[in-house]
Amino acid sequence: MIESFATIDTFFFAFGVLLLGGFSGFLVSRIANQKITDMATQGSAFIASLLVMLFSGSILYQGTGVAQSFESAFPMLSFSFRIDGLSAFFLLIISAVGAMASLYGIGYRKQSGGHYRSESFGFFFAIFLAGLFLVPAANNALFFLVVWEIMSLASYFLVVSEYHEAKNVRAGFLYLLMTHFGTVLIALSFLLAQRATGSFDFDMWRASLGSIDAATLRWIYGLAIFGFGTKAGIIPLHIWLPEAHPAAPSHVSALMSGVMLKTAVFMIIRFFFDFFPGAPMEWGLVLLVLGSISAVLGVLYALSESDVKRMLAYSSIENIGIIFLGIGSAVVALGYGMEKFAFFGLAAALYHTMNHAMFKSLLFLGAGSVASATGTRDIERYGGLIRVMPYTAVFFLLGSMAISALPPLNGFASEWLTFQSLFIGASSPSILVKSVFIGSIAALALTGGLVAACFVKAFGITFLARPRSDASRDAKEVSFFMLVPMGILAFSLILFGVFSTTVIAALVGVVGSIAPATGEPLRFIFWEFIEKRAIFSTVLPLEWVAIGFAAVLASVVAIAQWFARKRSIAIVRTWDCGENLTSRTEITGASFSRALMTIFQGVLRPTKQTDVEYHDEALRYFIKSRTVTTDRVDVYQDYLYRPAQSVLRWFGDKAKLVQTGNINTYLLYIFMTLIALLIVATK
Amino acid sequence: MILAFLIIAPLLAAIIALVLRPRQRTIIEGSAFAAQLISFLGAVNILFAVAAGETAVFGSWLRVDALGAWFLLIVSFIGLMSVIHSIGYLREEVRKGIIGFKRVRQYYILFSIFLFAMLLAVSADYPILMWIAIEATTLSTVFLISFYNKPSATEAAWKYLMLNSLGLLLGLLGVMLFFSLSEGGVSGFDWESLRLAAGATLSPVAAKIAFACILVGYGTKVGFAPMHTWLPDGHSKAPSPISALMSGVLLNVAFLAILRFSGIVKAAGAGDFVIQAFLFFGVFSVALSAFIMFVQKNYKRLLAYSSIDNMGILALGFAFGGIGTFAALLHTLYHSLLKSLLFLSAGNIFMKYESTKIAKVRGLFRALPATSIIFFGGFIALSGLPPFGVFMSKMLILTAGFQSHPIIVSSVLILLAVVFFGFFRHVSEMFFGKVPEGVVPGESNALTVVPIVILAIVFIALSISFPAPLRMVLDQATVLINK
Amino acid sequence: METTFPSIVLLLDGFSFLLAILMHLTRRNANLVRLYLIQSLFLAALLIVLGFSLGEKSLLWMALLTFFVKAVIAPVFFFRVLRKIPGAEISATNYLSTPLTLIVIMALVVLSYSKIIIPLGVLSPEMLGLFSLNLSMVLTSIFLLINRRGIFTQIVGILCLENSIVFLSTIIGVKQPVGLEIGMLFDIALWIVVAIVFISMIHTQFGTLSTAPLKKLTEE
Amino acid sequence: MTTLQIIATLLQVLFVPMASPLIIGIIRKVKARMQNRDGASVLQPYFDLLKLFRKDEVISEDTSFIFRIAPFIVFCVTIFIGASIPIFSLVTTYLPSGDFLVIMYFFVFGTFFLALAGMDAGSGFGGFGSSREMMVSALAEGGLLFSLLIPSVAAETTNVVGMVAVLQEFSLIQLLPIFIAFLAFFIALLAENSRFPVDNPATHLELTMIHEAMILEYSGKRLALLEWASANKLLIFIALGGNLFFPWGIGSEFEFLAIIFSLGVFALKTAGFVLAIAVLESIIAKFRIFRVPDLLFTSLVLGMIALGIIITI
Repeated sequence: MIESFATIDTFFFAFGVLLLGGFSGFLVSRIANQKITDMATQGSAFIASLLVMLFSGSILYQGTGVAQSFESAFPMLSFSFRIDGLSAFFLLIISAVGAMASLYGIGYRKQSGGHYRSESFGFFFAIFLAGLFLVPAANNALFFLVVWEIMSLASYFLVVSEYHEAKNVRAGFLYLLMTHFGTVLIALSFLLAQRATGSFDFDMWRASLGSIDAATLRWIYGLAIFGFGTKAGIIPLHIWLPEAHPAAPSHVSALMSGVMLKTAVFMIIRFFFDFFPGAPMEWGLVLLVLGSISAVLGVLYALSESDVKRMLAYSSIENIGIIFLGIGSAVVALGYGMEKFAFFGLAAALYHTMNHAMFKSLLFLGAGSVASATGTRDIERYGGLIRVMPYTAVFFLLGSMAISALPPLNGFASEWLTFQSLFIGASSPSILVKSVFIGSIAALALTGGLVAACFVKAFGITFLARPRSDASRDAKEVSFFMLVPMGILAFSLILFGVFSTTVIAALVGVVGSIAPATGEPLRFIFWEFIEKRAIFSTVLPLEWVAIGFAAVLASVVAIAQWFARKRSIAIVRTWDCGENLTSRTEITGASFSRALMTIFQGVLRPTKQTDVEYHDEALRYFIKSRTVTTDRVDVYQDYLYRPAQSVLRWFGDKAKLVQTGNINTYLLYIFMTLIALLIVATK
Repeated sequence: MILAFLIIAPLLAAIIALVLRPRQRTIIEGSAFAAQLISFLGAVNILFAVAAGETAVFGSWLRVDALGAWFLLIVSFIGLMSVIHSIGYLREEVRKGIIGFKRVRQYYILFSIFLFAMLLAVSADYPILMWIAIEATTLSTVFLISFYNKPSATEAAWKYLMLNSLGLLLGLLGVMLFFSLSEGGVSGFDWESLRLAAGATLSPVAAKIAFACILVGYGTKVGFAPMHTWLPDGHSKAPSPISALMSGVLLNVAFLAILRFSGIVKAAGAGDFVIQAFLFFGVFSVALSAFIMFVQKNYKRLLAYSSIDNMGILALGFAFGGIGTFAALLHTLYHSLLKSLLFLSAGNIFMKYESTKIAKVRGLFRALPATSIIFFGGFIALSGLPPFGVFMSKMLILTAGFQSHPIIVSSVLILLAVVFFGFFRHVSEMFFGKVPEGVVPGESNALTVVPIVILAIVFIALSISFPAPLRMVLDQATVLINK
Repeated sequence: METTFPSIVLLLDGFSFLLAILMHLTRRNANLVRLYLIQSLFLAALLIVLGFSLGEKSLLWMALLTFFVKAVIAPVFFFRVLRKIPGAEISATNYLSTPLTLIVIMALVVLSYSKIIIPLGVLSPEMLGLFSLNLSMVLTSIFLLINRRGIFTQIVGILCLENSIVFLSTIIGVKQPVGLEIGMLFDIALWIVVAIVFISMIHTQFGTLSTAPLKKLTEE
Repeated sequence: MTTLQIIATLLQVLFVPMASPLIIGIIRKVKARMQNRDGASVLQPYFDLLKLFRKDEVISEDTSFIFRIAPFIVFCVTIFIGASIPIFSLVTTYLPSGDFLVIMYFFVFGTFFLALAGMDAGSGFGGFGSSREMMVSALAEGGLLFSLLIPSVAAETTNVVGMVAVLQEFSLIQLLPIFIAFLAFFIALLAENSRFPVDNPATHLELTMIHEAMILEYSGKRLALLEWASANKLLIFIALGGNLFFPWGIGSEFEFLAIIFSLGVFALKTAGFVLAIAVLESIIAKFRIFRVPDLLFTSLVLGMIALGIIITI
C-alpha cells in the first residue's frame, strides 16, 4: 500500500493540487470573502504538503528512489527529477513544515489583521512551496537554478506582501539582492562544473568522479560554499536574514527560516558528498571555522535583539553554524578516508537540520501568534502573556527548551551528536586540524550556554511576570487553526528527542544512501535501522533518561505534596520593599542581556547614548526626563557592504563622465574607435 | 510577392496619411494599423515558408532567408504592437492638448516610413540597398525624436542625426571597400556573391579593414559603447512607442547588417578578428551600461542603457559562436519583446506622472496596477531571473563562452549582477511607496495597456516553448551564421 | 581592373583633397559652401571623365545627377539659409588653433599613407596612392566634423565626407546598379533637406548656429 | 539480585540527598571556626529543611505555574544525576544516564527553570538574579565541558562511570593533563554552585547576590527543595571532582567491605573539597561581577590546553 505512494506521480499530483489552489485564490476572492480565500489557498497548500510527506515518507520507508526526466524547449535544460534518500529526507522536512505553516496560515491573516490580499499571497505561497519541493528533486543544474530562483523570487514577493511599510520593501530588496548575489556564485560554480564535465546533468557530475583537476575543483567548492552560504546565512553573508524574516508574515518566516535555509545545506552536502566527493579535508576546516563564527556571533546578536522575530532570525544563523560544524567534521573525516565518522558527522548535521526545522518553525509560529495578539514585535512591550495565552506559552516554552538543547528534547539529541562528531575530530594527529576542532568544541559549548540565556530572556520577558503594556494585558489566545500546528510541532519535539536513537539510526541509513561508495540510488531500508539502533541506544539512551526523570519527578512531587498536605498557600503580592511595583520595576529584555553584552562588547560593539532633559536648562539640578538609547554598531554594513556600494557608485559617477553632452566629443569617440580598429586590423 | 506587399504596405499607409486631411484621424490610425497587421501576417506567412525550406524572393533585390525571416517577424510584430500603443498614446496626448492633429498625422507618416525602411533593410538582398534603407530609418526617425519640439528634444535629434550619419557613411565606406577589395571583383551585387568573392579572393587584412569600418559604422547604430552616446538621449526624448521601436527593433536591424558582414569576413578567413572585436565591444558595452545604470536617475535612460547592455550580451553571444549564436538569436527575440514592453509601459508611466525622473515616480503599483505589474515582471525577466526565457538565453551564451573565455564570462556574470542591482534599486523604489499628489490612480487608456499585455503573454508563451516553425527558422539561422 | 587613368583624374582628386583641407581653414560659411560646391563639381567632372574613358553610360547619368543634387540644389538651399538667418555667415570657431589643425591633418595623412593600407596588395601601386589620398580625404573631413563648433560646418562636413567616399569608391571602381546609385543620391538629397530644416529649428530654438548650447543632455 | 545489591542501589540513589545538607553544615562550621566563631551544629541544615517543610507557603499573585514547578524540576534534576554518577561503587551506578553531556545539560535544564522562576514573580531582584545566573552558567559551561571532556577522551567513553573504571588503571604521568583539567573543573564548580568568589551563598544584599536573588520569592517547601537542591548539586560536583580526577578507591564489585572502604575513601575526598572551599571562602573576597568572566574564561582556556595535551600524548 505504501509502495503505491512511492511513485513520482504522487509528487506531480501534489504540484497539481498546489498550483490549482494557488490560482484558485483569484477566482475564489471574486465570489467569496478573504477568509474563504485563505481557506482555499492555504488549505490546498496543506493538502499538497501532506501528499509530498506521504510521497517522501514512503520513499524512505520503501528504500528505492525514483527518477524521471522530461525534455525542454531549450538545449542543455532538461526537467529531470531524482529523489533519493537525501532528497526524500529533505522533502519530508520541507513538506512537514510546509503543512504546518499552511495550516497556520489559514487563520493568520485575520488574526494579525494582515494588510495583504490573500489571493496574491496564496498564489506566491503556493509557488514558494512548489519551489521548495522542487529544489531537492531537481537533477539538472539549469533546472535547479530555475527552481532555486523561483523559490527565491516567490519568497521575495511574500516578504514584501505587506509593502505598505517601507521597511518591508527595503528588507525585500536586500533579500533579493543578496540571494541574487549568491545565485551568481552558484551559477559560476555550475558553469565550472559544466566546463569540467561537459554537462549540466547532475548524474554526469556524479559519473565524473575524480576526473576533474584539483584547481577547478577548488573553485567549485569555494564558490558553492559561499554561494549557498549566502542563502544559508552564514556570517558575514547573513545581513538579509534579520531584515527579511521579520518583514514576512510569520508562517512564511517559519518556512524561510525553518526549511529554505536548509535547501542550501542540502546542496552543500550534495556538493561535498554526492557530486564531487573526496574533497581535501581543508574544506572541512573552512566549514568548521565558518560554522563556529556563525554559531557564536549569531547567538550573541540574537541575545542583543529586542525584536522577537529578529532574535529568532539571528538564532537561525547560529543553528546553521551548528549544522555547518557537523558537515565540516564529516568533510574532514571523509578527507581522512574515515567514512564511518563521516556518516556520524553527516547524521549530526541532518539531525540538527531536522530539529531546527521543527523548533524554529514552532518558535516563529509562536512569535507570530504573540505578535499578532499584541500587535507588536518588541518584546519590551510583552509580559504576563502566559496567563492570557496559556497554550501558546507552553508551546513556546517547549520550543525554547528544545533550542536550548535541554534533554530529553530533540535539540539536545542533535547537539549531542554534533559534539560527538567534533570529539572524534579533536583526536586527529595534525595540530592544525586538532586546534580547529578544539576551537569548534569551545564555540559550540559557549553557544549552548548563550542560547539558554537567550531563550530564558525570550520566554521570561515575553510570557512571565506582569504585562508591560496594555497591548499585552488585553491580548487574547489565538485561534484554533494557529494553535493546532504549534501543538503538533511541540509534540514532535518531544517525540524526536525521546526516540532519538531510532532517529539517529534512521539518519545513518539516509546518509548511507548518499555514501560515495554505494552505486544504487538509495540504500535505505526501514527495517535495517531497527537493528542499527541497538548500537546507539547504549550511547544516547534518551528514552531511559526521559522515563527515569519522569519517574523521579512524579515520586518527588507526590512525596512533597503529601508531606506538606496540611500546609496552606497564601497568594499575595510580590514583595515590593514598600514601593508599589509597576511594570516599570520589572527587568527588561535589554537589561537582562546587558551583562552578557558588556562582556562581549568587543564583538558586539554596543553603543549607548543618553539624552537628559532638565526642568531648568540654566541650573541643571532637576531632571525632567532621561532617555537612554542603546544600539549595536553594524560592523558588516559599515565595513563591508557600504564600502562596496560606494565603490560601485564611484565607478558609476566616473562612467557618467563619458556622456559629456558635447557632440564633438561623441564624434571624436567614433573617430578614435575607427582609428584604433584600423590599427588593430592591420597589426 | 507577399514579401513585396508586406514591405510596401506601410509605405501605402504613409501615402494615405499624406493625402488625407489631419482631421480624419481615425482613418489615418486605421490605415497605419492595417498596414502593420498586413506586414505582420505576411511575415508569419514567410516564416512558415522559410521553415518549410524555401526562401522568399522578390526580383533580385529582396530575398529573405532564415535569418531575414527571424528579424522580419520581430520587426513586424513589434511594429504592430507599437502602432496599437501609439493610437492610445497620441489620443491621450491630444486629449491633454499637448499636440495637435497635424502633428498626429505627421507622426503616422513618419512612423509608417520608419517601419517600411526597417522591413526593407531586413529583407534587402543588396548590401547597398540595406544601407539605403537604414539611412532612411535615420532620416525618418529624426523628426520623431524631435517630436515634442522642445529644445532638449531637438538637441537629442541633432546628435542622433549627426552621429548616425557619420556612422552610416563609415558603414558605406566599409561596404564600398568590401566590393572593391576582392581581387577579380564581385560578380553580383548581393550578399551571396559578395560572400563567394570574399571566400575566393578577399585577403584577410583587407576584410579586416573593411569590417572595421562596418563595425564602427553600423555599431554606432547598434549602440555599442563607445559609439552609443546618441542612444540614451534619443530614446529618452522620443515618444515611447518610437523608443520601443528603436530600442526593440532598430538596434537589431543594424545588428543584422553587422552579422551579415561578419559572415563574409569569416568566409575571408579573418573570423578571429570578428570574435575579438565582438568580445571587446560586448564587454565594454556591458560594463559601461552596468555602472551607469547603477547611478541612473531617469527611467527612460535606464531602459536605454539596458538596451546597450543587451546589445553587448548579443555581441558576446555571437562572438562565442556555437550554441552561443543560437542563444544570441533567441536573446534578440526576447530582448525585443521585453524592451518594447518596458518602453511602452514606461510610456504609460510617463503619461501618468508626466516626468521621466525616477525620483518623481512612486507608488506605481497603486497608480497603474496593470502596467506596473507588467513593468516589474518585464524587469525581472529581462535581468535573467528564471523561469523566464532570458535566463536560458543568457545562461546558454555564458555557457558557450565559458569553455574558451572563463575570465571574461565570469566578469560579465558579475557585471550582470551589478546591472541587476542598479536596475532593481530603481524599480523597487518606483514600484512601492506613496503615490505623489496630483496623480490619479487608474490606467489612462485601454489601447495603451492591450499591447503590453499581449507582449507579456507572447513572451511568457515563448519562454515556455516555441512553435515548431519558429524553432526551425531559428536553427537554420544559427547554421547560416555559424557557417 | 583599370590601372591607368588620365592624369586629370589625379588632378581632380588631389584638388578636392586640398578643398577638404581648405574647409578647415575658412571661417566664413559662405566660403564653406563654395568650397563644397567646387568639390562637387570636381566629383561630377571625375565621373564624366571616367564615364568617357571607361565608356560607361551609367557614370554619365550619375555625373548629371550628382551635379544636379550637390552642385545645384544643395548650394541654392544653403545660400538661401545663409541669407535668411542673420549672423550665419561667420562660422563658429575651431577647437584647435589653425597650426594645430594642420598638424593633425598632416598626422592623418601620414596615417592613411602608412602601413594601414600597405597590405592591400589588391591594388596596383598607382591605385594604392589614390586610395591613400582618398582615405586621407575621408579622415580629414571627419576631422572637420570633430574640430568645428558650428552646426553648419558639421553639415557641410558630413556632405564632404560623403563626397570623398564617393570619390574613393569611384576611383577604385565600385560599380552598383544605377537604381541603387540613384537611391543613394536620393538619400543624400533628403538628408540635405532634413539638415536644412534642422538649421532653422535649432536657430529658432537656440538662437544660434553654434553647438555651444547643445550640451544640455548629460547624465545629471 | 541480592539484598546487598538492593541496599547498595538504594544507597546510591539516596546518598546525595541524604548527605548533602551535612556538607553544607560542615562548610559553615569550618568557616565559622576560621572566623573564630563557634558556629551552628553541622546538622543545622537538616533542621532548617525540616522547619521549612513545616511552614506555610506564600506565593506571589503575579506568578505562573512555572514558579510552582520549578523547584521540583530543579530538585529532581539533582536527585536524578546524583543517582547516576559514581560515588562509592561503579556497578550499582552503571545507568545509561551517566553520559557527561547528559549530566551537563540536565544541570542547564535546572538552571533554565530556576532562572525562569526568578523572573516569574516580576520583582527586580529575581530578574537580575536570573540575568546574572544565566551569564555565569553560560560562561561556566565551556570550562565544565572541557574539564569533563578530558577524562572522557582519555578513557574513550562518555559515561562518567565508565571513565572512572578506565582511569583507575592509568599511571600518574598519564593523569597529568587530567589534573590540569581539574583546575578548570574546580573553577566551574565554584561558579555553578554559586560559591565564592563568584557568588556569596550567605548574602542577601541586592547588589551582590545571584542565586539567592532568584529564590527570593520562595518560601515553605519550595524554598526547602531549592536549598536542598543546591546542596545536592554541590555534593554531586564534589563527587564528580573526587572520582573523575582522583579515580582511586572506588569499589568495582559487590562486597560489603569494598563498599565500606570506598565510602571511607569518598568521605576523605569530600572532606578535602569541603576544606578547600571553606578555606577559600574565608581567605578571598567576592569578585566584582564583571571580573567573574575572566575567571571563567581562565577555566575554559585551561580546559582547552589540557585537551590539547591529552590528545598529543
